[in-house]
Amino acid sequence: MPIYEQTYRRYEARAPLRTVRFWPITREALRLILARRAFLGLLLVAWGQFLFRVIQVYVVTRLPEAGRVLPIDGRMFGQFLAIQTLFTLLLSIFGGAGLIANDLRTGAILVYLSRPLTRRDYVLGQLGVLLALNLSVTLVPGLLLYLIALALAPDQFAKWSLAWIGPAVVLHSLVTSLVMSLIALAVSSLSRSARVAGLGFFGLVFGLEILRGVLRALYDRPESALLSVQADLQSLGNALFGITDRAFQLPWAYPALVLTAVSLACLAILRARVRAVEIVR
Amino acid sequence: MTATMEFVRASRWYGPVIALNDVTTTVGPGVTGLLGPNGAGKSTFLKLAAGQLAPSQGEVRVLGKRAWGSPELFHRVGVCPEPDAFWEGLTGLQFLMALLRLTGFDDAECRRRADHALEQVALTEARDRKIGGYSKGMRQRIKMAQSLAHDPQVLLLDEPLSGMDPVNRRRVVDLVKKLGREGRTVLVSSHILHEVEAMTRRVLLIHNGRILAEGDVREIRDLMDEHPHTVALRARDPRALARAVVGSPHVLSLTFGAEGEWVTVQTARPDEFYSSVVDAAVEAGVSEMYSPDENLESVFKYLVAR
Amino acid sequence: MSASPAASRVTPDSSPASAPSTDGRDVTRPVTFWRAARAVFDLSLEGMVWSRRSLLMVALLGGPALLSLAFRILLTRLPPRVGAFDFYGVVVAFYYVRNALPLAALFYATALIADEVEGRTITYLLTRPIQRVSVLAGKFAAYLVTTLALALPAVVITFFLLNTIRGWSGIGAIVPELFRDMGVMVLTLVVYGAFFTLMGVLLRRPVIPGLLFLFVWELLANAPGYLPRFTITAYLRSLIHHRPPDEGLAEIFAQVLPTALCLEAVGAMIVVFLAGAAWIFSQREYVLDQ
Amino acid sequence: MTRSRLVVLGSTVVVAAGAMAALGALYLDPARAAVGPLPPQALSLPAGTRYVMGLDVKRFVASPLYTKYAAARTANRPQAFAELEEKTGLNPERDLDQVYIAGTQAGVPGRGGDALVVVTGRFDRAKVARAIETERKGVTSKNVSGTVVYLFDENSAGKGTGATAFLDDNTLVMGTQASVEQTVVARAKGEAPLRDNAALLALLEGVKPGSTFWMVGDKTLLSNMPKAIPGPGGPGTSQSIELPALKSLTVTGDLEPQVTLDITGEAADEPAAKNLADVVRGFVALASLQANQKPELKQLASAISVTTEASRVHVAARVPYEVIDSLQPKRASSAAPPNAP
Repeated sequence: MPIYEQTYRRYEARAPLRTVRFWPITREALRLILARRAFLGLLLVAWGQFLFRVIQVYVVTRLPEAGRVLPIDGRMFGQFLAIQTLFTLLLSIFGGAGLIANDLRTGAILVYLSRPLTRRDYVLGQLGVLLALNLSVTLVPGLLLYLIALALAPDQFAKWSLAWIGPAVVLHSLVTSLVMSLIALAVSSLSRSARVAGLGFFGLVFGLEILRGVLRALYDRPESALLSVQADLQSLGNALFGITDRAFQLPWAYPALVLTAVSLACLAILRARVRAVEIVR
Repeated sequence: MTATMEFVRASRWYGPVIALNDVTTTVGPGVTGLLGPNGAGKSTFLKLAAGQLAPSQGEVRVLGKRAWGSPELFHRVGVCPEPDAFWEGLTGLQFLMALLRLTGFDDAECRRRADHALEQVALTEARDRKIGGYSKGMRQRIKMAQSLAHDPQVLLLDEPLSGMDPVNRRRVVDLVKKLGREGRTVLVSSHILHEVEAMTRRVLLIHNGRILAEGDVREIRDLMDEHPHTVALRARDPRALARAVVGSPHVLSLTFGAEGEWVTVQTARPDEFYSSVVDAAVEAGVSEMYSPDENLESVFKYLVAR
Repeated sequence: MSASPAASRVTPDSSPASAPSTDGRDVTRPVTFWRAARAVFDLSLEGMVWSRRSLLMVALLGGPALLSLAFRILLTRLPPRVGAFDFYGVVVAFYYVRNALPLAALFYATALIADEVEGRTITYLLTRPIQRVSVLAGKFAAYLVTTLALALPAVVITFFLLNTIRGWSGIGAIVPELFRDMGVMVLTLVVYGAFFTLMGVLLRRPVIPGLLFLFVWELLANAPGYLPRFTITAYLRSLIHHRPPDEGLAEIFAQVLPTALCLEAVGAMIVVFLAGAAWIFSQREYVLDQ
Repeated sequence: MTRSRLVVLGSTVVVAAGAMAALGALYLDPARAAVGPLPPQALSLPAGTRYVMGLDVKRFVASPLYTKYAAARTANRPQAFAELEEKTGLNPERDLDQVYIAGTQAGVPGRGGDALVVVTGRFDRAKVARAIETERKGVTSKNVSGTVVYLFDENSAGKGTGATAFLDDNTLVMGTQASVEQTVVARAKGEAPLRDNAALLALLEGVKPGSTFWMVGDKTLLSNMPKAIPGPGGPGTSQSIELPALKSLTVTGDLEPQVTLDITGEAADEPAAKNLADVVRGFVALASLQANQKPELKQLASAISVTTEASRVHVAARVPYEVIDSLQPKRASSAAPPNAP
């Protein structure tokens, strides 16, 4: 949120400098975002599926034959996180589109970089905001669901054979949140308007998804799934949670490679774009 | 003086905050300074005059027409807004030409007026450079240029000198005074008193949404007799000067300056004091004499402090 | 600090000494609608077509042309599952009319006024002797020219790349389809442009509501009964003749509305949305936060 | 001229050039003189024509369907064509372009139906004429408006059971004597009686260009189709579903890269169209219900989509060759479909 919209509080640079210097940026931005009612509404909707899944686990524990219709096993968590990915998309637009764009437009980035902060601290601070938002709709509900499942259906879940679910939820949530946050932040640094950044980010992620749909209709080759970030994340999720789906047959190494490349590209963009002065030719 | 602008019991509030509180005043031809600290209501006053805001109560008329909802007024009104905001991709000339076209001129006339306006603000050499690359002073002057390029009869300038270097500041002050002399109505808003003082003596003092005082600064100053005037004198022998004036009944108090050359006297009746001090001044070798609080600063501080 | 009270000579009580010459302009009325709209159009086109944000739109709207080039080149090595003409149908109906053009409209049209307000350059436009409706008209025209300049060439190139694979004979018969598709694309950009212009003027943050409208509300177009008539895409989809047969969910309840009804509905929507946007814009005060 | 205007100008030039090229293709295209897929010569067909079918031989021969199934099935295909070529100099796979069948009454010619076949391609007229005269007994010829018409089994009243004639070097017409002669006369006078049949022309315009096979017809095409079909209980049960009368039918199809079929039926009105659409959807659902015995049926069913547009019912089928392979009775399929474009 640009500096001029914040109420002014003196920044007391206490000595010696703490190692984690970016935290004030993240905390302030989160405080401002959480103050917006529309955001809380979006968060509530994002947690809707969590409630549905809790009810699903409860129903299946009471009526085992319902398990045939809505099976509650490792794959449920995979499907849960796949749907939550759509909410990370909306949250990244809502919370993240203007993070860097507004600072570039209003020149507030000068204020940050005239503090004892490096550009890395600034990027980490802004990334922290998006990570917090995205993890709040993937990792937190995911782990909570796992714990509730353990509590409600210990016989079903408290087994070594299903012990992998916890780590899988953590890993998949982290990857999804990190990738979505990095892309949103990189696009935000490419523009000076939050709206353009938001739509640019959506256009990029959704545009690639449409392209994948067209290519699959055209050539029906599994490689077309690599093109879309959402599809890569879904492929990883399927591999992690053992979901078999005709649309995503590639070994998980390929999507992982693509996502790593995308993340590195975003970091490169951030390194190039986050600077105090913009040269106008 | 026919009023170019009339505020009749005009008020404006934003939710619970009252920005302008029941203001009735008129502004006529010549340069008028609109003064007040930040948040006093200057911008609201200007925006009401520029038809950008509708009054919540009362009426605002410019050139005889309601300011809000009368776009035709802008044939004869020029506005220099405060924000430092431009279409950064345009050059200075393109910026002026585009806005002149919006005022209804054809291209040849636009070009002539744009060149003339650039000349007035001394930006002719930089006309083909992008505004994104202009300095702060140049941006302020191109903004000034767009407000007077269509030869308006009324000019509303919001903080025209902010961020300008002394050379450009001098140039704009002279330009405003010239516009005032040409009979145009120029309303200059600023929270920097000496800026306005350099352009005009006629001011409108605004504070907390109300008009504290309006008219010539000296007239306002003289209305406040009970407030002692200060007179500063610089003499070769300040002690001799002090001995000569301390007996005068008009002197309330007397202090010596740090470097020893200056003597500052507090007096209730400045005019009588001036005449009585002439002889003593010659003997003590007075080289300089002025009244520091005759200017706006002190008038303003005094009115605002009340 | 020496204060030289340079009193400014206040002209005596008379009308302004030299009322500036009005050089032929009628100063009692705003500039005519068309002239003002044209001036706003010229000004807006500058920043809209040649800008960094247009690069994204060039990729989004120009994409299918590259895809059809690849389709044609890889034809032998990578046999497609869909015929060339069917693929052209997918590009027009699914890619453009259902997804890319509405997204382009959301991208540009919500920004028509919001850009000026956010960049605080709106004051320059609102302190000109022009009616606010001509500001909106000029900007809407600039939006249309920009998006059409990016989309139409791409669909023409896609059409020829795909449909001349077996040579130029027989292409004459499907030429009317090309002109019909271009007409539907223009209508798509106008009606969605009008809708998002209204949203851009109505809401401070139109992006998320716009996306929810496009990708949640518009799914009603595949619902049975009268529901599709509450969407925009149902009308536009029905105007395209050679729709691809299998549209996923639409396959079961696919409803094709009669052409006359579609044209009337789209026309009415354009008028209502633009009139609403113009009315709101002319009533709104822009208090730029200092 | 700023860069923005250059971009807009560039786009306008591209679109204008595209439009010019399209309009050029539209008006200069030889097929343009025709109506939809019908060549100009076929316009000499009688005005009373009620249905027309067409087959693009070139595309049909090049299609995977032909090369895989038709070729594999008729073991003696090459030998039969060699014989024909040796006698008439005509190799169907190489020389024929289009085959059209038109008539006033569907069904087998002679038994209530009549048909007129128009074949376009490259013929060695002399060799074909000699083959007609020498191969069949009872072939006589007569001159009608300067064109030689060959009659088969001409009886005493001068009526033959069939006739054939060359309308021009590339067009051969066969059928009942009356319709052949009527076509030859119209052709000689340069008339186009088919243009008077507005209903049929409208249907022809609706045929998707470049289709491998197509068929248009009004009620007569469907006259001997069953009026009602057995209810879901099976043919034995009394209950049957009344088929709404169809005003016209248009079928177009392609054979590559998959079997594509588009059938559009014009019902009397919108409710009738919806009713028919539901009947067809019922059949498709029926097929997919029996899918557990035959999974290929499920794929076939999912490849069919039914939509309605006002009073028209549109059935579209996209059947990949894998599905057709799996529907074949289990035996080693001899040749994999080549990857022909």
